[in-house]
Amino acid sequence: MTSLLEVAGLKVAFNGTTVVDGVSFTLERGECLALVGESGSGKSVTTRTLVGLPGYGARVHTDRLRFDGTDVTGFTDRTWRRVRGARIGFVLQDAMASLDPLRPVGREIAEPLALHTTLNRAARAARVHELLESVGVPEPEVRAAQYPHQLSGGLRQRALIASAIACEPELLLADEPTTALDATVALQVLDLLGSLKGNRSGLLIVSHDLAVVARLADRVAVMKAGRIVELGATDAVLRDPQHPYTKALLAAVPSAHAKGTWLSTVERPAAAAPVSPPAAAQPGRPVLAAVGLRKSFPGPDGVARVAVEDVSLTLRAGETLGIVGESGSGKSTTARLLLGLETPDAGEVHVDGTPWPALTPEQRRAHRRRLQIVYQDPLGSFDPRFTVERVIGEALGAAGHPRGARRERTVELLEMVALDAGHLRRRPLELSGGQRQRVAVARALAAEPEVIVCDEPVSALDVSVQAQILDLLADLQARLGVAYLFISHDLGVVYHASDRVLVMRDGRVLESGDVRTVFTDPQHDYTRELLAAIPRLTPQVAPPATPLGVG
Amino acid sequence: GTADGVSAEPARGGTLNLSMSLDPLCLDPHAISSDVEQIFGHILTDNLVYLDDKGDPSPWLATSWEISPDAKTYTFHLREGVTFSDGAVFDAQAVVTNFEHMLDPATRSPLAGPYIAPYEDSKIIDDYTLEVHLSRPYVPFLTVLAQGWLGMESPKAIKESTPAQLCEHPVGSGPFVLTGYTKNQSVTFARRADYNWPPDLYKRGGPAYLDGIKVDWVGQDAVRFNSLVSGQYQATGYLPAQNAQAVKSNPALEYHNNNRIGWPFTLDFNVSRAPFDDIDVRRAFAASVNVPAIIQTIGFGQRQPATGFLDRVTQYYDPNVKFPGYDPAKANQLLDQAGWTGRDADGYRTKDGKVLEAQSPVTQTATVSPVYNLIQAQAKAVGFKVNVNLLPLTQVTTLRYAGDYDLLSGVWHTNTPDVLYIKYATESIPNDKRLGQNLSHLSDQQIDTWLEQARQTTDAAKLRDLYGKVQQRLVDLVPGVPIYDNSVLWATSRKLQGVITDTSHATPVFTYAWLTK
Amino acid sequence: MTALGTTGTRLAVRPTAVAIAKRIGVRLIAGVGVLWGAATLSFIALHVTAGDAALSTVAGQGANPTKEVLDQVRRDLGLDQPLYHQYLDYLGRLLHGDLGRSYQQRISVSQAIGEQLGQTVQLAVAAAVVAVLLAIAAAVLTARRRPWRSIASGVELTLSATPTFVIGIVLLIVFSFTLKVLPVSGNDGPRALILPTLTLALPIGAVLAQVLRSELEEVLEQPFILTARTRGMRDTVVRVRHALRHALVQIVTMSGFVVGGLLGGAVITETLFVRQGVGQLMLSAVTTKDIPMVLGLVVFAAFVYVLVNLLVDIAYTLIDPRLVTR
Amino acid sequence: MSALTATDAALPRAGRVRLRPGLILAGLFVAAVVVAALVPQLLAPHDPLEIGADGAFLAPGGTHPLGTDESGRDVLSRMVYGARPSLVMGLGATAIAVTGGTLLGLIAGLGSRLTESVVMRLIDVVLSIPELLLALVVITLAGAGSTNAMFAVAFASIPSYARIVRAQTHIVRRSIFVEAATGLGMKRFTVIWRHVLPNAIRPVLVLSTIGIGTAISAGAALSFLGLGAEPPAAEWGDMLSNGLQYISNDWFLVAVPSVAITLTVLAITVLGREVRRRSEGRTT
Ligand SMILES: Nc1ncnc2c1ncn2[C@@H]1O[C@H](COP(=O)(O)OP(=O)(O)OP(=O)(O)O)[C@@H](O)[C@H]1O
Ligand SMILES: Nc1ncnc2c1ncn2[C@@H]1O[C@H](COP(=O)(O)OP(=O)(O)OP(=O)(O)O)[C@@H](O)[C@H]1O
Ligand SMILES: [Mg+2]
Ligand SMILES: [Mg+2]
Repeated sequence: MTSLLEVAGLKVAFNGTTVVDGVSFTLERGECLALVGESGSGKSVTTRTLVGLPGYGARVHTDRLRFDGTDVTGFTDRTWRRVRGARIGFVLQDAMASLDPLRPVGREIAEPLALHTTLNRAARAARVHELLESVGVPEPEVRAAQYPHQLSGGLRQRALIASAIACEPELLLADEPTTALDATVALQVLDLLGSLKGNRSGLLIVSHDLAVVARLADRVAVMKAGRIVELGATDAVLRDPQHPYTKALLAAVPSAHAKGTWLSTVERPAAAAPVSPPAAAQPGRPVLAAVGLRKSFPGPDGVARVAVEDVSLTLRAGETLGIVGESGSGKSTTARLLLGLETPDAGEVHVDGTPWPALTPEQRRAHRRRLQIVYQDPLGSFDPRFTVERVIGEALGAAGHPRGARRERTVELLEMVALDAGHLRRRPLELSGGQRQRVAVARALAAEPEVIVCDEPVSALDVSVQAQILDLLADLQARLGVAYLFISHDLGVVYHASDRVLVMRDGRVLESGDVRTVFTDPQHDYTRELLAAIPRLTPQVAPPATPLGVG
Repeated sequence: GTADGVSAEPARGGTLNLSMSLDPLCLDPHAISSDVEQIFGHILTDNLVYLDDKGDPSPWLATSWEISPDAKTYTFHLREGVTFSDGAVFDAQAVVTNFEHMLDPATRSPLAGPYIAPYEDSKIIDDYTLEVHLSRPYVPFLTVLAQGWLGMESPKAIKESTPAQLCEHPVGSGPFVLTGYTKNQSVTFARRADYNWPPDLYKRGGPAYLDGIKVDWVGQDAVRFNSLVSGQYQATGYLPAQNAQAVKSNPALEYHNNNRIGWPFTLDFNVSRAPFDDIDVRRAFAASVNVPAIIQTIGFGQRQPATGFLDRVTQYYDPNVKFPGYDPAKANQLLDQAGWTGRDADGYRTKDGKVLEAQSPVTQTATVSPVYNLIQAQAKAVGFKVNVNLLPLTQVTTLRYAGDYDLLSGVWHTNTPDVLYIKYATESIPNDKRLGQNLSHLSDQQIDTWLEQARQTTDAAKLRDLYGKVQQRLVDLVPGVPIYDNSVLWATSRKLQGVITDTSHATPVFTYAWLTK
Repeated sequence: MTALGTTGTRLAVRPTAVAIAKRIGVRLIAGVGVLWGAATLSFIALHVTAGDAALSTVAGQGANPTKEVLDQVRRDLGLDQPLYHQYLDYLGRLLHGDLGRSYQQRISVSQAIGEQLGQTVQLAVAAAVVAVLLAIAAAVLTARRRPWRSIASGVELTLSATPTFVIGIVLLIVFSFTLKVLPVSGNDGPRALILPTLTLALPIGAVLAQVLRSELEEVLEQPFILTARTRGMRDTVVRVRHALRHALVQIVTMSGFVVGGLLGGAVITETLFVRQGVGQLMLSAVTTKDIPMVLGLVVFAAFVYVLVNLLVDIAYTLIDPRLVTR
Repeated sequence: MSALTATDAALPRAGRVRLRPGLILAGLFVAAVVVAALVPQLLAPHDPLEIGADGAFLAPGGTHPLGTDESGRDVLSRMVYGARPSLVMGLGATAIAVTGGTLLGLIAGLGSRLTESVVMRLIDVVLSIPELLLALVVITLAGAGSTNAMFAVAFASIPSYARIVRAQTHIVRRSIFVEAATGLGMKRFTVIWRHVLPNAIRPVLVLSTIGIGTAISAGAALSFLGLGAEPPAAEWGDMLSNGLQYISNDWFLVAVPSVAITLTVLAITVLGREVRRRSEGRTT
C-alpha cells in the first residue's frame, strides 16, 4: 500500500534565500507525524508547500512529492483546488486570524462544503452544526451564527479544525494548533486532534515545542534551518536525542527543571557560577506589600468590571514571587498597582512599609526607580527613536549617574546581559526579540532597583531564547540580590523561576505558597487543572477530558 | 443677415439657442443693471419710444408726444390695442404704474429708477393720453425711455407680485413670453401669437418668426466660444475678442462688432486726492499710457481707440476733440515739472520721500483683464507705481462709494450724450446723501452749467455746441484716460437670418429673426 | 434546525440594534452641535469682514441707485440691526429650518440650494460611483499581480497628483475641443455629464484605488485568506468574497475624504464645464458676499458632513460586526 | 558570555537605501524647482513681467523657447518664476498648518477632558466645512492675494493635522515606553518633552511632506478661481486660468503651467511617500 504522503528533497527559496533545504519524510495513514523546531526553521513553509501554497514569490524544487501515490509536482492550480479542502485539510498557524472576521463562523465552515460537495444550503447548515458538535463546540446553532470575535480562542481553534475536516480529508495538516491558547484549552485541542487520527487519515502537526507534541505524535521530525536534523519515533527521540540541537531543545523546557538549574546549552558565564541556592532559604525584609487590593475598570458599555479583587501579597528582598493565571486574570493589573502606576479602588500598597498615597511626588519618583519592570513586549517599552545607548543612559540619568560616566556603565550593563558595545548605536527595531528583552533587563538594572517586575518576560520568545533569558535573570538575582515579581501564564516557567507562587483567577488569589508545595500538592481544583495541562516530555495518558469524536 | 441673400424669405418655426455669459439673477428689467437686459428687454418688453438712426426718439408704444417749453411736462399719446401677455391692457394707467414701480425703493432699481429720477407725477388725460411732470428740466428723459431697462411691464403683474416674484417672472407686451427660468442655467421664451406692435423702424410686423428662444449662461469664454463652433448655439453674446479672428474666418459663422453709445472704457483718476489732484500728474499718466498697444493686446484689433470721453457713435460726438496720445517723453517731463524727481530702489519716482503711486482696486475674477498689467508696466516705464489690488466685488464697491482709490476703470453704456452728466456733473459725485457715478470726483462749474443747459433744450445745433464744449473741456481737465470705444462683439450662425441691430444698445434684436433649415 | 439558526442570529442581533441606536443618538447630538458651531463661526466671520453687503447687492458696477434704494435694501436685509440681534434672529430662523433669503437672488436660500442641488447631486453621485467602481476594479485586478500593479499604481499616482482643473482641461481639450465627440458644456443630457464626472472621479478614484489596493494586499496576507485557499477556493473568488469586504471598510472610512473632495471638486468642475450646481453657487455667493447664501451653504455642507458621518457609522456596523459588540 | 549572542540573527540595519529611477527623477525635478524658486534669473531667459516688443502669442522658438503669452511676456520665464510662489505656498501653508495643527492636537491630547472636547468640537466644526469652501470664506474675509491664499489653504488643513497629533498623543501617552519612563521616576514635564512630543509629532511631519504637494495644488486651484496670486506676478494657477481664455489661440499657454503644476506635485508626492515608507521601516 502506498504511503499517504511522500516528500523527498523538498527545497523552497524566497528571493534566492533557501528556507527549506532538502526536507524528506513520509506519512502513513493513521499516523501522526510532528514537525518541531524553533521559529523560522521552515516548518510552516514546508506544510504550505504540501498543498501547493508555499507563498508569494517562492521557488520550489522537489525530488519527489506524492500524495496518495499521485505525483503532485505537475498539478495545475485547477487540479490543486480539487485536492485542497477536499482531500487535504489545513489548520493554519494563526488560529485567531484564520477565520474571516467579517463572516459568521458557520459560513466559513460551510465554505469547503460549498466548494467540494453538492449539498444545498440547508444540508450544509446541518453538516456545519454536526461538525461543530464533533469538535466539542457546545450550542453549535448559536455559535455558527456568531462572528469569530465573539468566540474565545479555544472555540475559534475548534471552528477552524471543523472547517478543515468538513470534507473528511485524508490528510490533516495542523500548524501550531495550540500556540495562542491557554494551557488548559491547548490541552483540549490537542486531545481533539488526537481523536481525529487513528482511522484511515494521517495527521501532520507542527510545533516549536517538543513537549506539546510529545503526547500526540507517533513520530517526530526535528527541523533546524530548513533541514530535518532528526527523525524518529517520539519515544526514542525524547528519551535519547541524537542531534545536539534536539538535546538543546529538550534541555530548554523549563518545567523539567527546578529553580537554579541552567537551562540553555550555552556555557554558564564564569562570573555567575555557582548559582546560589534558592533565596527562599534566607528570607529578607519585605520590600513590597499589598493588602486587600481591588481595582475595577469601566467596560466598553460603561459597566465596571473588576480586574483585581482582594489581592494581598508580600515580596521580600532577594526572592522571586511568581504569579500564574490565565489571560485576563488580573496579573498585570496587580503588578501595575504594586508599582504605583495605577491607584487601587481599595486596599493599600506599601513600599518599604510606607503606602504610596502617603508619599510626596518627590519620594514617589525616588521609589519608582527602585521598582523596575521588564515588560512582556519590550519593543513597545522603548522610545522608537532612541538608541540602546540613550535608552539605558536615560535610566542611568534617573538613577543619578553623572553624564560623563554613563557610557562606561552602559557598556558594563550590556555585558552583564551578554550584549556587546556594538549594540549601543542600534535602535529597538534593529534588535532581535531576545536582544530587546535583554536590553529591557539592562535598563531595569541601570536604575539599580531592588525589585524587578517581570511581566511575561519570555512568553513571546523561542524556547532557546527563553532559556537564555531565564538563565540571565537567575544569574542576576544571584549576583545582585534583586527581588523578582515574576508573572506568567506558563506554569512551567513559573515553576522554574520562582520561590513562592500565587495562583490567580478572575482577579482573585486562589492559592499561594511555596512553589514546590503548590505544584506538588495543589489545593484548588483550578490549580490542578492548570497543572494537568503542563506539557510533559514523557508521553502520558491523557487525563479524562471531555470525550470527543468525529461524527 | 439678409444682405448675404442665403435666404431672403423668412421661415417660421424653430428655437434659437443663444449663449450669454452671466445670469442677471433677476429678469425684471426695472430691478437690474445687467447688460444682458438690453437683449431681454426687447424679447419680453416694448418701450415707449425707439431711437431713430440719428439717435432721436421715434414712436413705439407712444405714437407721439409734446414737450413743454420749460422741458418739465411731457404729454404722451399712446398706442391703442396693445396688451400684455397676461391680458392686461396697455394704457396711460399702465405707464404710470411702470414709472412708479421703477421709482419704488422696494423695487431696488439700480438704473431704470435713477434714469427717470426727475419724475414727479403724472396726470391721466384719458386712457391713451398721459401728462408727465418732472421736477426739473430733463430732455434726455425721452431718449432714456428707449432703453431696455425702461421697458413696459404688465401693471397687473406689478401689482400682484412682490418685487422678488417679479424678478422670477416678469410680464411684458413683447414678442416673446417667458416660459421657464432656472437661475444661472437657462431661461426660455415662447412666441406670442398675437404680437403686432413693433416699432416702425423694424420694417416688419406681426408675431415673431421663431417659435422660441432658449438662453443658456456659459461663463467660461473658451467654453462659450467652442460650444458656438460646435453648433450647440446659433448665437453667442460677449464673444471673446481673442476668438474674433476665428469667427471671421469660419464660413458657418457671422461676426458682429457693433459700437455702442456712451462713455468709453476709461481709467478714472480720483482728482480729489493726491497724486491725481495735480493736473500735471494726470496729464503725465495719460501720456504714459500706450493706448494702441493695449488695444492690440487685449482687443485683438477688435476695438477702436477712444478719442475723448464719448463713444464715437454717440449723438453729438465731436470728432474734432482729440485726447492727446502716448508720449512718454512728455510724461517724464511733466512729472519732473511736478516735482517727482527722486527715484527709489525700484526706479519709481519720489517726492519728499513719498513714492509716486496709485491704488487701483479691481474686482477679482478668475481672469483679470491684461489691461491692468499693461498699464502697470507702462506707468512703471515713467516711474509711476500702480498697485492693482484684487478685491471681492463687495469691497471694490464699498471703496468706490467711499472714494478710497486713485484709479478705477469702467465703461458706461447708455443711449444719450447725457452720460456726461452722469459721469462728470458735480451732482453725480458720491457722497453720504447720494450715490453717484462721478468717480473722478471732478467738479467743474463750466461743465455743470453746459450739461444743465443741454438738459433743457431740444435744439440740435445748441446741443451739438454744448456737448462739444464739454468734450473739449474734459480733454483739458484730464479726469481720466479714455482707452477704447465700447463695442459689443457677437457671433451668429449663418443659419440665423434677419437679426436687427438695436439703435439704443447695438445688441441684436430677434423679433424678426428666423432660422434657415 | 432553521428555527434554531434564527435564534442564534437573533441573539447576535439584539444587542446590535440597541448599540446602533445608541451610537446614532450620540452622533445626532454631536451633529447638532457641529451645525450650530459652523453656523456661528461663519456668521461671525462674514460679518466681521470689510465691505458693505447692501451696497454690493444693488450698487455693482454699472448700477446707479439712489440713496433711498440703498436704505430700503439695508432695512430689507436687516443690516441696520445690531449684530447680536441679527445673530439671534438668524439662529431663531435656523431653528425653524429657515436659512434666510439670498441678497443676490432674492429668493430663499433653501430654494436656491434646492434648485442647484439636483445638478450637483447628479454630478457627485455619478462621480462617486465611477470613482469607487474604478478603484475597486483597479485594486482587485492588480493587487499583488506584478507588472499590472506597477502600471496601475503609476497611473494612479499621476492622477492623484494632478489638480482637478488640469484633469478637466485636458479632458476638455481632447474630447471636446479637438475630437469634438462630447459637448463642451451644459447641464442637460447624460452626454454633458461624462467629462465633468470623469474630471471629478479620476483623482478621487486614484486615491481610493491606492488605498484599496494596499488594504487588499494587506488583507491578502492574512491567514484567513490562506485558509480560504487551502479549502480549494480560486484566487479571484477569494479576492472578491473575502478580501474585498475588508477593503471596503477602508472606502467607508474614506467617505469623508470622498465627500469633501466631491464638494470641493464640484466648485472647480462646475466652473470649468460651466455647469450649474452648488459649487457655482458657493463661488458666486462668496465673491459677492451674499451672507445668507454663504451661511446657508456652510450649514448645508456641515449638515452633509454630519449626515455622511452618521451613514458611515451605520455602514461600519453593517460591514464589520466587531464594531458593535466590541 | 559572548556565546549568548550566538542567537542574534543578522538583522537589517536601517539606512540601507534602494533608489528607484522614479525616485531619482522626482528628486531631480524637485531640485530644479527649488533652484528655480531660489535663483530664477539663472534659468529664465527674460524678465517674467517684461512685455516684449515682439508681440503676443509667439510660437515657441527663437528667443522665446516656449513662446509668449497674451501680453507678450516670455512663457518660459513666467514658468520659472512661477516656481517660487508655488513652493512658498506649499511650504508656507504646510508649515502653518502643521504648527497650528500640532499645537491644537497637543492641547487636546494632553489637556483636561474639558479642554480636549472643546478643542475637538471646534476642529469638528471646521472639518465639517469642505476645505475649498473654507478657503473661499477665509479669502472673503482677508481678500485675495498669495499670502492670504496661503493662510486659507493652511487654515483648511489644520484640523486634519490636529486630529492626527491628538490621536498620536493619546497613543504615545498611553504607550508602554512612556510608562517605562515614568517608572524610572522622571518628572511629568520631562516625559512629555522627551518622549510624548517627539513621537506624537513624527507622523505629522512625515505626512506633511505629502501635504506640501497637496497645498501647492490647492493654492493653484485658488489662483485658478481668481482668488490667489495677484497679477502680474507669475503664478502657475493664474497662468493657467488666463491661458484657458486663449486656448483656441495658443494651447501652449495652458499646457506649460499644467505640466509644471502636475509634475511638481507629483514629484513632491513621490518623495513624500518615500519618506513615509522609510518612516514605517520599509526599505523597498
Ligand atoms: N512568503 C514568504 N516570503 C519570504 N520569506 C518567507 C515567506 N514565508 C516564510 N519566509 C521565511 O522562511 C523562513 C521559514 O519560515 P516558516 O514560516 O516556515 O518558519 P516556522 O518554522 O514556521 O516558524 P514559526 O515557528 O515562527 O512559525 C523564515 O525565515 C521566513 O522569514
Ligand atoms: N486600562 C484598562 N482599562 C480597562 N480594562 C482593563 C485595563 N487594564 C486591564 N483591564 C482589564 O482587567 C482584566 C485583567 O487584566 P490584566 O491585564 O491584569 O490581565 P492579565 O492577567 O495580565 O492577562 P494577560 O495574561 O492576558 O496579560 C482584563 O479583563 C482586562 O481587560
Ligand atoms: Mg510557522
Ligand atoms: Mg498581562
